[in-house]
Amino acid sequence: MSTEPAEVSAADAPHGVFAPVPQQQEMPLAVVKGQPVLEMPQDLYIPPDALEVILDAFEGPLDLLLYLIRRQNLDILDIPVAEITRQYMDYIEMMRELRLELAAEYLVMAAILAEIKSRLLLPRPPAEEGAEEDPRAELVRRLQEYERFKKAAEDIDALPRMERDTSPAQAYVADRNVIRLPPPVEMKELLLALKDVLRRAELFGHHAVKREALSVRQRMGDVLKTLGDGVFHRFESLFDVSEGRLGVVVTFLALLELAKEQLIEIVQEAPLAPIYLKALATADDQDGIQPTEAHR
Amino acid sequence: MTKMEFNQLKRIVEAVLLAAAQPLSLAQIGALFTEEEAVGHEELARVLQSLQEDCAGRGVELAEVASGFRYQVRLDVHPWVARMWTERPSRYSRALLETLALIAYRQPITRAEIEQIRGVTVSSNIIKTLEEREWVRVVGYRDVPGKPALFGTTRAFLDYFNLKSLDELPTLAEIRDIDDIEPQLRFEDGDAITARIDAGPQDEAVDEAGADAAPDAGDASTPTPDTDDAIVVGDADTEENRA
Amino acid sequence: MTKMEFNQLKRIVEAVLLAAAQPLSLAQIGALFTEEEAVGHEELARVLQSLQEDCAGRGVELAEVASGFRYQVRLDVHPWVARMWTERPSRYSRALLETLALIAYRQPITRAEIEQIRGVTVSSNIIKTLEEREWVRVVGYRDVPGKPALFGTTRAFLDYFNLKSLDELPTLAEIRDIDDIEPQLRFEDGDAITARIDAGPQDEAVDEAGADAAPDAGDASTPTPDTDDAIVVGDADTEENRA
Repeated sequence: MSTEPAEVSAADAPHGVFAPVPQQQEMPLAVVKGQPVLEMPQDLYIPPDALEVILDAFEGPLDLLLYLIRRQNLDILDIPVAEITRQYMDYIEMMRELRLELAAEYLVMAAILAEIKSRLLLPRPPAEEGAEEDPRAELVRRLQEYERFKKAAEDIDALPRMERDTSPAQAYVADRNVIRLPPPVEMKELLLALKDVLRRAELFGHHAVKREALSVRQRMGDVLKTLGDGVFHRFESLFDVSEGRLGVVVTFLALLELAKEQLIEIVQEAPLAPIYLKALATADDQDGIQPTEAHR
Repeated sequence: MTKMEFNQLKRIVEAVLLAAAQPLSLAQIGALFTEEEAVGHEELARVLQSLQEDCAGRGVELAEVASGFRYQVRLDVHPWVARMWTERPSRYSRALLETLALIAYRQPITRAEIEQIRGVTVSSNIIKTLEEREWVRVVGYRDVPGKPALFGTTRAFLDYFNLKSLDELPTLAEIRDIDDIEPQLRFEDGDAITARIDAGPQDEAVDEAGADAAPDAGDASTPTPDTDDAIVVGDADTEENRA
Repeated sequence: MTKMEFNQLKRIVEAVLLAAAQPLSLAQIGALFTEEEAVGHEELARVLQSLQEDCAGRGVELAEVASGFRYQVRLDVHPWVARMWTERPSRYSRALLETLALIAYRQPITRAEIEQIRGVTVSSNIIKTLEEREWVRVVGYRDVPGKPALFGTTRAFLDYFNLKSLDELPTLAEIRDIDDIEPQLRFEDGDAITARIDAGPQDEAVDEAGADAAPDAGDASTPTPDTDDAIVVGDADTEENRA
């Protein structure tokens, strides 16, 4: 599967004006005017545009130092400070000569290197041999610390990732409409709401202390619904004897309550004649015309 | 690359169709292969047929629609898929709950009577919502000018609250003694309620992730040993904000 | 609906995962079933495993990442899938990746701490890009003057890089102590060093020294992370600007 774009490898890259290709497989550091720069030029002459690229290629002084060390296969723990410092200074000097904008960090590092170098040069009393910390230790620690995260960044970059190495697999769904569920309500919320409103209305103190005959209220609603057709109903037809005595009483109380609240009309034309009931108002009643019924 | 094997071709076509955002025609699929890969349309058609057969008994199918082929969720499993897009229910307003409570306890009752007790207007939306939920209905009309509707609760209301009849509603005396200290039920405390509602299944997952995000296990050289003290804002907070 | 059959459950879970726009956790999948459907997490785990096995030899796989399970294109067939899109996936600058690595391995970490290790300023753009991609977020503030933000990675970061948890990040290289080597405090004669350096890497002596060096010394001399890609003039700039 030769699907990847052709890669420019060090082997087949043309190398003319620049330094010889080192043995280790080194990728081009930069491409200047179509020519791959395979190695940091050893001499002081660096084409200005190349240097700019080179400088861009470094993530700061630690990165440049690491490059200088690794390029020579040196152990990071045993840096020849004098030489590395000289090379580092060369780069800094070149950058300055070319008036490239040089991040302050590069100069700070130059100072650090100079300091380490001077400390190494100072003769140390033999008695303290081994006791004093290697002046390079702090720099080495920083270099290592930086290098491990430089490597970690490469490792992360190498992880298979979305977009570049894989994509989510999705199937078509006919209907993606959002379903909205009605909010849930707990009985307790309802009761607290009632408590609150009753407290506000100061109804507790007056007449709400007694136990309300709630089933009467329910029956009131039921009766009203039955009478909702607006016609007269026989009194007996509203009772369901199968409910027993209690049911009859509840219905009767509901009828009395409805009458008291002037929700129904109770009619008896003569003593002992059938009693009829009808709702005093119904939905199709707005024009005021009462439906007439035959059995009146 | 030389001539491609049938199975490899199948793997590619399956992946391509599942990664594509829209149906792909035979020509579009064919265009993904180079000349050397030599993928003919007849071969592609065979691959597609084979992929279709592979879907037998599965929750998705490879369908051919006007603009090409696409994998789609089978209709019979759609009800479960649709549950993914169920919106978490919001919360009823306190005005609605008060109105509902008054209808339950004072039925039959007119809107004007509810307003009188509550001391504020009852919006039409509240009544509409309660009627749509089929918890209240018009049970009659009061014989006063304007013939206002009388509202009562329904059987659905009783069913929802697990009541056999209105008898089983707590008495007003009991209500007076209800302990309303519980913060998540206090209506004043809107935030507490919201928090409880938000604690859906997705938040569980978020919490799990928080546990996963344990920093830097095994790396002794962390430069921040006192992180526990130094972190001001907790993990949960930020997760919440992101959600 | 009564207890669900294993195969039906598989069909549903496959469809749900293929319909979802993001990875789904076990809990999220489980939440799609009603109580009567009685779908336990153990059963779901078996279903997912079975679905994973069904992907053997196919062009997609059922992967588990930080926030759950998702079907995704297998790496080896992705090149064909990528041909569908004209836009090339974004590449990330070394600066961005190094910053990301520090946040991933050292979280929670402040920007100043990142700069200290990298030895250069971290541009605001990089942090902004990482936050916009939802790979990192502020997880708190360090209790020092200025209350600098502490950054951590998100589940989206793990998802994007196909990781289940931070544990799965590649291990960090060891730090070796300078005391481990023969103390060579005496500053070498400058000329001698120069001679050795001039000999270049082909020199045998240097090669020996190279054996002592870190195992990756061989390729460490390239300052770019993508060793297989040459830096084209101006590339670093654009990466940076894009970041």
